[in-house]
Amino acid sequence: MSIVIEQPRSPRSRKSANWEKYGWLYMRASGVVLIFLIFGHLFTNLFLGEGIKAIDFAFVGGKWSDPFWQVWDLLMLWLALIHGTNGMRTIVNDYTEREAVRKTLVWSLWSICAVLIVLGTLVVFTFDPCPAGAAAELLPSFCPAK
Amino acid sequence: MATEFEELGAVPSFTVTLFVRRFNPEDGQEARWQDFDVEVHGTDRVLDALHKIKWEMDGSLTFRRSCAHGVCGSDAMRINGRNRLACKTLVKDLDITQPIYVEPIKGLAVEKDLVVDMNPFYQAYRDIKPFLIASDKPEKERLQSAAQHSKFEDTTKCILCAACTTSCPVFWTDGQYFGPAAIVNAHRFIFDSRDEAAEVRIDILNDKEGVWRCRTTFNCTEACPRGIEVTKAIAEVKQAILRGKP
Amino acid sequence: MSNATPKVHHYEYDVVIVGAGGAGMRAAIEAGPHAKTAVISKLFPTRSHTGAAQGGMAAALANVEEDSWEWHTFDTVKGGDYLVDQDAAEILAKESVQAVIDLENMGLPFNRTPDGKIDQRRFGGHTRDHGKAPVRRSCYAADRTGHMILQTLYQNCVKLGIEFYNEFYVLDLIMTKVDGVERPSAVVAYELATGELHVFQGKSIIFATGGFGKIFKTTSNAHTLTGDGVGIIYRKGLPLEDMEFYQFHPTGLAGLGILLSEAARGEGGILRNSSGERFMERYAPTIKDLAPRDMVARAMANEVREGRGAGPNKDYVLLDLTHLPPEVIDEKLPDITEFARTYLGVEPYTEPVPVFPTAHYAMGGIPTNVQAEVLRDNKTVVPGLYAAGECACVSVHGANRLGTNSLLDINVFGKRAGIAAVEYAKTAKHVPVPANAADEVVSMIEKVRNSKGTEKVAVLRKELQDTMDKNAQVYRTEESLNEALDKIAELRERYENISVQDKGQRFNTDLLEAIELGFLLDLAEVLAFTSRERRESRGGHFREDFETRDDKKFMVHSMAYLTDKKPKKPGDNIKLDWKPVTITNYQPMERKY
Amino acid sequence: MWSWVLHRITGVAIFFFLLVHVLDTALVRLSPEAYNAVISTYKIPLIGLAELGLVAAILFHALNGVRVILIDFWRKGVKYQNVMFWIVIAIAAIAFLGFAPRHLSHVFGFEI
Ligand SMILES: Cc1cc2nc3c(=O)[nH]c(=O)nc-3n(C[C@H](O)[C@H](O)[C@H](O)COP(=O)(O)OP(=O)(O)OC[C@H]3O[C@@H](n4cnc5c(N)ncnc54)[C@H](O)[C@@H]3O)c2cc1C
Ligand code: HEM
Ligand code: SF4
Ligand code: F3S
Ligand code: FES
Repeated sequence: MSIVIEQPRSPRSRKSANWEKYGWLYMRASGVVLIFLIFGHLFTNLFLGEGIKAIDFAFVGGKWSDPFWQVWDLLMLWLALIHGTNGMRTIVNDYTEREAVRKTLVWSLWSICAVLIVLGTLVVFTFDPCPAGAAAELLPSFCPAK
Repeated sequence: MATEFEELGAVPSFTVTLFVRRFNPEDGQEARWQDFDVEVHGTDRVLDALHKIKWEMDGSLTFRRSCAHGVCGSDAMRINGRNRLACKTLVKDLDITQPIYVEPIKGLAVEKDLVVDMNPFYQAYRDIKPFLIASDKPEKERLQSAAQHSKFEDTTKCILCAACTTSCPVFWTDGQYFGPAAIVNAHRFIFDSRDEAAEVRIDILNDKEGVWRCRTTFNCTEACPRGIEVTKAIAEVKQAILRGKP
Repeated sequence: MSNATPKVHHYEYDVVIVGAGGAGMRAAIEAGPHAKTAVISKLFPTRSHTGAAQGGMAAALANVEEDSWEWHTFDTVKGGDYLVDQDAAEILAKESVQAVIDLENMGLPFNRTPDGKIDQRRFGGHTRDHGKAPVRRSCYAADRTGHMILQTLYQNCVKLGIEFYNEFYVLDLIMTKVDGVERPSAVVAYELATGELHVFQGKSIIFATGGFGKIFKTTSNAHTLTGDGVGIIYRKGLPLEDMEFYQFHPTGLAGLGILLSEAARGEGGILRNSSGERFMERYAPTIKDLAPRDMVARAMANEVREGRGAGPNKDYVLLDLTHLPPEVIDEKLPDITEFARTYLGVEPYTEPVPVFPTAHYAMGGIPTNVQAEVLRDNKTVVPGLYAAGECACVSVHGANRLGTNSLLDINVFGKRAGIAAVEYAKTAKHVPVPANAADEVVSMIEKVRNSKGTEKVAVLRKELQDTMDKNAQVYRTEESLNEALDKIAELRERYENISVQDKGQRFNTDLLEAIELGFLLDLAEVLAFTSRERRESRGGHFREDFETRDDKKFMVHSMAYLTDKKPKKPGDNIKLDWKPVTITNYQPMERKY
Repeated sequence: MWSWVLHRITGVAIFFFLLVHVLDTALVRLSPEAYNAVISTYKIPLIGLAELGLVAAILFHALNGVRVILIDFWRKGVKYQNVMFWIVIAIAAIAFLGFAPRHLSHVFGFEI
């Protein structure tokens, strides 16, 4: 066997090249925004008032009747899911050896991400804090059923 | 005064146990640890201890080495779990009450004992076009200010020992990542004011296996026996890619 | 397994270069674009020992002060104690400027002057106007000039797509008789990874295998500098020139040999013995610690010899920097501080550093003319065979090399060798290679591998190095050299009876160390022999029994040939001849600084 | 390296929590009963403790994320990376200590 130095050549794979840069940037940009969103979220839900104990349908309904919190949670949903999924994709890329496995896992990740984003978005937008026929004591205080 | 000068260098000898990771492709056995008790002098380095083993106990112990003082980059190995040059690591500076573990650098195929296949590593280096690309044909030297020179001087110190790349947890995962050493050498040219092909190298490193795989774990910086600020160089290359120029 | 004949591969190239250090790669850069070129190296190119050079590379660029190539020539001739071939020295000095510019244009990051040109600094022996004052002639890249040269040359080889065969050990040169003349036809290399053999046929063959410091115990040279190339040439019956001239650098780290640059004393470092005495005051009352390399080295050795050495074994002296402000040490001597701290655990701010002369550089080697063509006797060249770098003797260094002239040598004569090799390959035909070309190497290897002998390589090598340090170092006498020759003869006999533990094919460094030892023994023997026959003192060669230079008898180069004669007395197997020195402008004078 | 290992582990943990969290929250669309039923099963000490872990993970991940961003974009970030790591740990610990008692008081129903 002879070890022959090959002519300098272009890198191993040129596919999806610039994607990585934008992914990298997105992780940072979304990270910064998420700090405010997540800590704001945690603060109001877990720290203020009764904390975790207070969380129930009424609590959520109360929050989402306010467009401010709707936008907040929606933004958080999108940013965090894409951030998390992209992070998971990196990890999958690192640790999978077989190309088929890698492809499957990455594809599943993005599918789950998409489903959850659609689901979450629908929930936030089509959410009715005072569903008809629900037991009144479960509803937020401003509902007419009360 | 006399006694003071006579005492100098009077470092006692002592005995240590070395556990060396052995592998011989020809004997059909799996890789295994083998221990040796070695008497070393106070100023002996791990390389000296390995030589003692090779020369006095087991001639088949195989490792690379040449210069013996940290300039040729032959003998990067994992000593007590850290990548170092055997010729720059004094035995007495390790915890000698415990056995010393010596094994090949990680992430490259082991050929025999402490010798690994360096070709993928060299290939990544060659892939980033590690040479000056300039179109002008000056008759004398090209001019360069001290300030321009200082931008890349740190990364000219690289001896291609692979201590950095083989300490990088991202490289360990699949060996496809270009690795810090290649990026360091790209940095050396990207930031050289005489070079005209920064964009080409930037483009190469903007690859899926390029700089973006670096997770700033700093293992490379800690491992570099030349004290190169590897992670900093990588960060500068990332910024250059974002800007599209050095 | 061990009896199977190794696989043999054949290749055909125009130019075959043995060695990928500075000289080999500089030649490759000239040859590669114009001829089918292979570079064969026992080390990956950037592991070569050129990378260890710190100080700089001389060239009369006159970037910082007035300078000229004539002055540089004069310094080189005088530094070499007039044994320099002056036509060669002129070429070295004249082509130095272009050599540096070449490197800069290839990308070497030299340190710069405020106006952006290549900066230059002072170095021992380099003066303005024939010795009037020190001159700033050394071009440098911090304290890693050699490293940058080696890296830059390799980078350009990558750029040019030069073919390398790395970790291939060349062990034999094949000479074929054509029209009554022995011509080189191929080299035979052993591949470390597989144990297979490779025959490289070439029209031109360049040897650039570096030095052989490992014949000594204390040396600044790498473990791999075992003089294989020089040994191969010598075994072919070709002469070796000026082998008695070996440079010992005064300040090697004691016991290790790792070099501490001359700058240490330049900045005011003082050498002391066990009682703390500044002993150089006795040897050189006026310039003291800044006397020339050979003088200082001898003084240090004498202190130790007379029992005034420091340390538990009284075998070194001390380099005292403690009176210097730490800032000066940090700024001017960073490498020294790092080496002392790392390797001896000595803190130079507060403790003196143990030092002892270290075997550093071979002035002698394979004789060549200024086209880098190898000589078969005092005049005739071997067509198609070239040598450059430390393994060659042009002779530009004479009896003592000036600091920074070797990095220059490898670039100037490496380039010349490359150009000459291509020119030759353009017109010449391949010399036929005999079918059994690899046989010699096969038997050499199999003999060692299959030997059931009782001698150990490491033991023999150590005994060799000990005797060389004791008998052929800075002080030599008829008696000590005879002792060395006797010992080497004994070791040669025992070498016939060595065996190795590793019998395998893959990465068998055990086997190769045994073979390298064979070359070391040969070279040590020539060195001791020619040292004995040169009954004078000149440059790096100091005979206590002949303390002065003898221009009447010894203003000549030694030329040593290995013969087939069965020696009755040690050294009998070597035929010695003398070759006149080429003098152009500078008549020999006493060497005074 | 350990900062990265932790960052990665916490990232994964948060990701999986987020998956579950989106799903359970989506139950509000189904009916208040369903949502409350699921949420109330969360109100046991074990989950309470897990939530504590989650908050710790988010704290570390977020703060270390800031550290990573500073290393990437701030000139001196590389130099101070190690110091910043300990600052991250310190801030995370303080914030956690501020949060934990209050949360535990909610979970176990005691007053502080
Ligand atoms: C510590 C130190 C400091 C120095 N500082 C300076 C300085 O400041 N200025 C200066 O001018 N000079 C200096 N020198 C001297 C100078 O560095 C060397 O003389 C010069 O670099 C030699 O270069 P080379 O190309 O001839 O050999 P090397 O660089 O030693 O290369 C030899 C090559 O030959 C190959 N080789 C050897 N044997 C075989 C074989 N059997 N088969 C295949 N390949 C083989 C090796 O792999 C290697 O590639 C210094 C030397 C030392 C040791
Ligand atoms: C609170 C604010 C957050 C910040 C500031 C933040 C910041 C970051 C940053 C900068 C990275 C990139 C690390 C690198 O490239 O080395 C990252 C990676 C990651 N983040 Fe976040 N993040 C936050 C929230 C989240 C959330 C909510 C999730 C889960 C859904 C998450 C999951 C991940 C994952 C899985 C990774 C990949 C880790 C890796 O590759 O090692 N992060 N985060
Ligand atoms: S950057 Fe440092 S650790 Fe990495 S190869 Fe170069 S010298 Fe070795
Ligand atoms: S170890 Fe690896 S992850 Fe980046 S900082 Fe160094 S290259
Ligand atoms: S042997 Fe050269 S770096 Fe260790």
